Amino acid sequence: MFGEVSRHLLRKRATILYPFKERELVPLPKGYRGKISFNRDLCVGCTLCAKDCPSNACEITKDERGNRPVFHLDRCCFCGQCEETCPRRAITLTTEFELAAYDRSALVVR
Amino acid sequence: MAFSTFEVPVGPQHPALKEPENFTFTVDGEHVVGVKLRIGYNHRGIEKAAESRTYIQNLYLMERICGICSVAHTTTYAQNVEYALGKEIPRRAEYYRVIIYELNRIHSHLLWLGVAGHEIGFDTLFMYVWRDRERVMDILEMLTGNRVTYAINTIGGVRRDITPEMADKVRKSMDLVEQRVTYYKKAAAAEPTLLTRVKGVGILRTEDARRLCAVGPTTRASGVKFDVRAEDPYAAYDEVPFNLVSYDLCDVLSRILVRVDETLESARIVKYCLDHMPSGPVRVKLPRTVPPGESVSRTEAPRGEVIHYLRANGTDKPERYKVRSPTLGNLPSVCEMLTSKGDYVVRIADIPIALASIDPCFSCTDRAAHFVDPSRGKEWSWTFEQIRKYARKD
Amino acid sequence: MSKPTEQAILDELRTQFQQELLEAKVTRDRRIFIEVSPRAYKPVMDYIVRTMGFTHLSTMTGLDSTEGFEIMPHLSRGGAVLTVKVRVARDNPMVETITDLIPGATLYEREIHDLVGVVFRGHPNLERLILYEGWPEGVHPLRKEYKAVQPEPLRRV
Amino acid sequence: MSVFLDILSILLFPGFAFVIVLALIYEWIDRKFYAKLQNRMGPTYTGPAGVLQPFADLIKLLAKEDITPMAADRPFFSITPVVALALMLTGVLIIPIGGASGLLSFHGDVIVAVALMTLLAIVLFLSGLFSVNRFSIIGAERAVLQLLGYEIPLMLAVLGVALGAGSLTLAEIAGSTKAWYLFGPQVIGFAIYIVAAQAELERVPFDIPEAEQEIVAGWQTEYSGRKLALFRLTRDVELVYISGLAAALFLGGAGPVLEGIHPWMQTLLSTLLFVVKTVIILLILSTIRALFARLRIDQMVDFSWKYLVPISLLQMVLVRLVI
Repeated sequence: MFGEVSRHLLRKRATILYPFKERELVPLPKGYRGKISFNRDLCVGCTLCAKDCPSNACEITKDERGNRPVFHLDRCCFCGQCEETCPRRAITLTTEFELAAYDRSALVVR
Repeated sequence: MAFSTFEVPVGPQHPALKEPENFTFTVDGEHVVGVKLRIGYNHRGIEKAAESRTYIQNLYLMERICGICSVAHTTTYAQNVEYALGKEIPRRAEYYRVIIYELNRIHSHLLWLGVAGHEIGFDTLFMYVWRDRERVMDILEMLTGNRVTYAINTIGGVRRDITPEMADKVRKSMDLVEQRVTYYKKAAAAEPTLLTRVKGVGILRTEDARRLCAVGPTTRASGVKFDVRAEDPYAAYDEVPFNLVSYDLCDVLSRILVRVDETLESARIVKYCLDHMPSGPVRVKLPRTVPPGESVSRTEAPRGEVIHYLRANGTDKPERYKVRSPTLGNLPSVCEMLTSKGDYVVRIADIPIALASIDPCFSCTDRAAHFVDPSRGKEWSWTFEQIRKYARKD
Repeated sequence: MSKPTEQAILDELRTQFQQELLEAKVTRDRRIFIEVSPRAYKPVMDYIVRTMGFTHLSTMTGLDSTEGFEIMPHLSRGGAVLTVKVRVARDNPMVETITDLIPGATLYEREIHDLVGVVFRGHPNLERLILYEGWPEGVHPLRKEYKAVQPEPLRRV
Repeated sequence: MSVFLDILSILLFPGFAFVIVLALIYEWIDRKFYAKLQNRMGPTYTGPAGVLQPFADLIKLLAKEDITPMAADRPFFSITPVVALALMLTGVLIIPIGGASGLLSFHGDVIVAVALMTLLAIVLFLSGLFSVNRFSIIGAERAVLQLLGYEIPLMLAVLGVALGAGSLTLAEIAGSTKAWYLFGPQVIGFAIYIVAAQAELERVPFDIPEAEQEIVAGWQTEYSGRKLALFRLTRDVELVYISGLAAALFLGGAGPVLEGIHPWMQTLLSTLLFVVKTVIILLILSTIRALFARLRIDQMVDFSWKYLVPISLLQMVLVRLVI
């Protein structure tokens, strides 16, 4: 064990200074399921996304063109089921994962 | 049985296992003479919740039964619904499920190896193992979009496909994992202080393992050759050649060896699947409602056999969904291990490592049960009431 | 030992217990479902565990169907899963325990006793299991009439 | 005037203030080196490269609430941390830091040095006993059991050196050329001393009395706030004290005294030499900490009586032959 331990004296550290420096070292693959982005004009108001959402984070509201979903990120479990069920590809999950906010209204995606 | 014993609660919030469980050990000096186990702190009523959700939504409920082996429960659940529908899923999807399952087994076993090192004060091993585990977590994040809750299984196949360059990255990581794990097996297993802490500790004899229906590495470390992948092959396991790892030393060391060998075995399986993965679609559209009927589905999670039972009534919600996670099957065995009997003596210092040796995941178990001290044995001069009366005294 | 096909297992059970075997079906390979009357439950289990060698009890499912309760131990040997179903009347839910045959069953029977409310005659210590001390007596969450409290939706902003 | 100077030297330079600051810096070195061995960073954000982290911990603990459990033996519960720190700080006065001899130098101070270590272990046992808590009692019991294990080899190792140098005062042992031949039988003595020191400091593989996984924090479980701060400070000062003692016994204390240079320069030089030697010993202790898993208490006592004691006796015989 001593050999392995002493070899580490020369090796570069494995941990990164994430929040303050070295943000680019965070491995973020293309298909990462992060914050929801919703394209309002593609949506036809079929409310399938609200039916399939396991943590009912997707609420249906009315607006002039019919039903439109509203996504509450503080309830969402980022499973990506809405992205899959949406027939019009209006919902996509971006790779943004830093979702801390001071008040809950910031966590709503219209 | 002198009355000089007192009870040491290894409580719900305990540094040994960051899991919500309570063991009350009756201790005579340094020797543990009894264990009373109380779980249920994290019981979330998943089975009742499953009855009020659609089959699609249940996928994500099943995934959150266990934080470490989440793919085990979703694969078992997806298969269960596919059995009930009587539909076959594309071969490529089955191979992809095996790949993700084995990657999850590697990450779960490495996580356990690190925690086992931490339990016996070997923090360097903990740091190294968890650093190497990051390779596997990054691969899983690349393949499925998230480090832990993969959401890769769906009813009728898998939701993403693997591209050739992803496959190369996976192969490279598997070589690294194999190289590192063989090092750990050679160096760590030869480390005298580690050996003294795990050899001859937490004995579970073969007939006890059979009698108490132990599952997974715990029972395979006691010489019982029981592995769902070999006996009851599901997904693509009927075509994937792998040898069943089992040791018969019956102690914590043999559980370490079983898990380390299984990690190497899993790396080989992943590489085999990557090479022999047939092309074609990865999922097939299945109806949202399941005709009335029942079905049982089993898989081999990193901790042992997971069994699900589904009773469908023709609607899009299951009528009853029973889940039994592996740790529940191993709990009677851990109580057996932790009770000193005759010349086999258990000390307080052995509790964390014996407890950790079955790799308990109480978040899964809490969906189910707690077990009372096996004081039904004759070597006990106390009845249960005495313990309770005694416990209330101090 | 070669894996006897599901049919062979079924035939052996049929020869042993013709009239008690109310229903027997093989849904897919290595999955056998049989239903026995409460009277024949213990002898059938005894035969299955002791003579046929189904020593591994994976789990036991407790179910509240409309006309009564159903208890289903799932046993396995050599990969084949045999599920034995027994119906129990709703007014006095009572069935013999199988912990003397398989010690591993103490755990599962206690869970069913807690969640579905079936009493297992002869169980060593049939005490409260999953539910915490303060849970009211006689209320069994997995029964159909027990309505789970739905978490009320978050305060919509 | 000289009295004022003495008080000053006790309180300030080679005395308490300097040692406490040194102790906290040693804790930083230990944590940083230990992290480096484990391929991670260690403290980095407080102060340059995290140097102020031990100070920050100390100040935080001092500000935290200080709870005394109802069942605990109140007066003794709060005295033991103070006594423990006092023991260590008096011990430091004997160690030669600023010059050839420590502030206090009298015939037989080697015995006092070792006795202080044993006394500290007893005080830690009492503190575990007074905080009436299951985990503390087990921790206290283990502390004493461990004391039985490492105390004899420790004393024999120290005695071996004293025998070699032919005197019982640290100053003479440090100064005598005979004590210098580390490459003779003293190597065994040094090794035994290091292992026993690791046990005295309750560090892995001998941190059995405060095994975090089994008994939460052993005898420290009930302590919080100021009392815990005092205990942690004692632990750090003990680090300086033990490595200082090792430097004095085995590596020739505060180094060769050069005549003719200005006395201030001399103190500076010997302090520098003292720091260099103690840091080397500290790094050895940290490497040991990174290499091993924690032993069980019965294994530890077995280990010390089966290996440490016979080897230290052998070392005594060898020293006798060599002189």
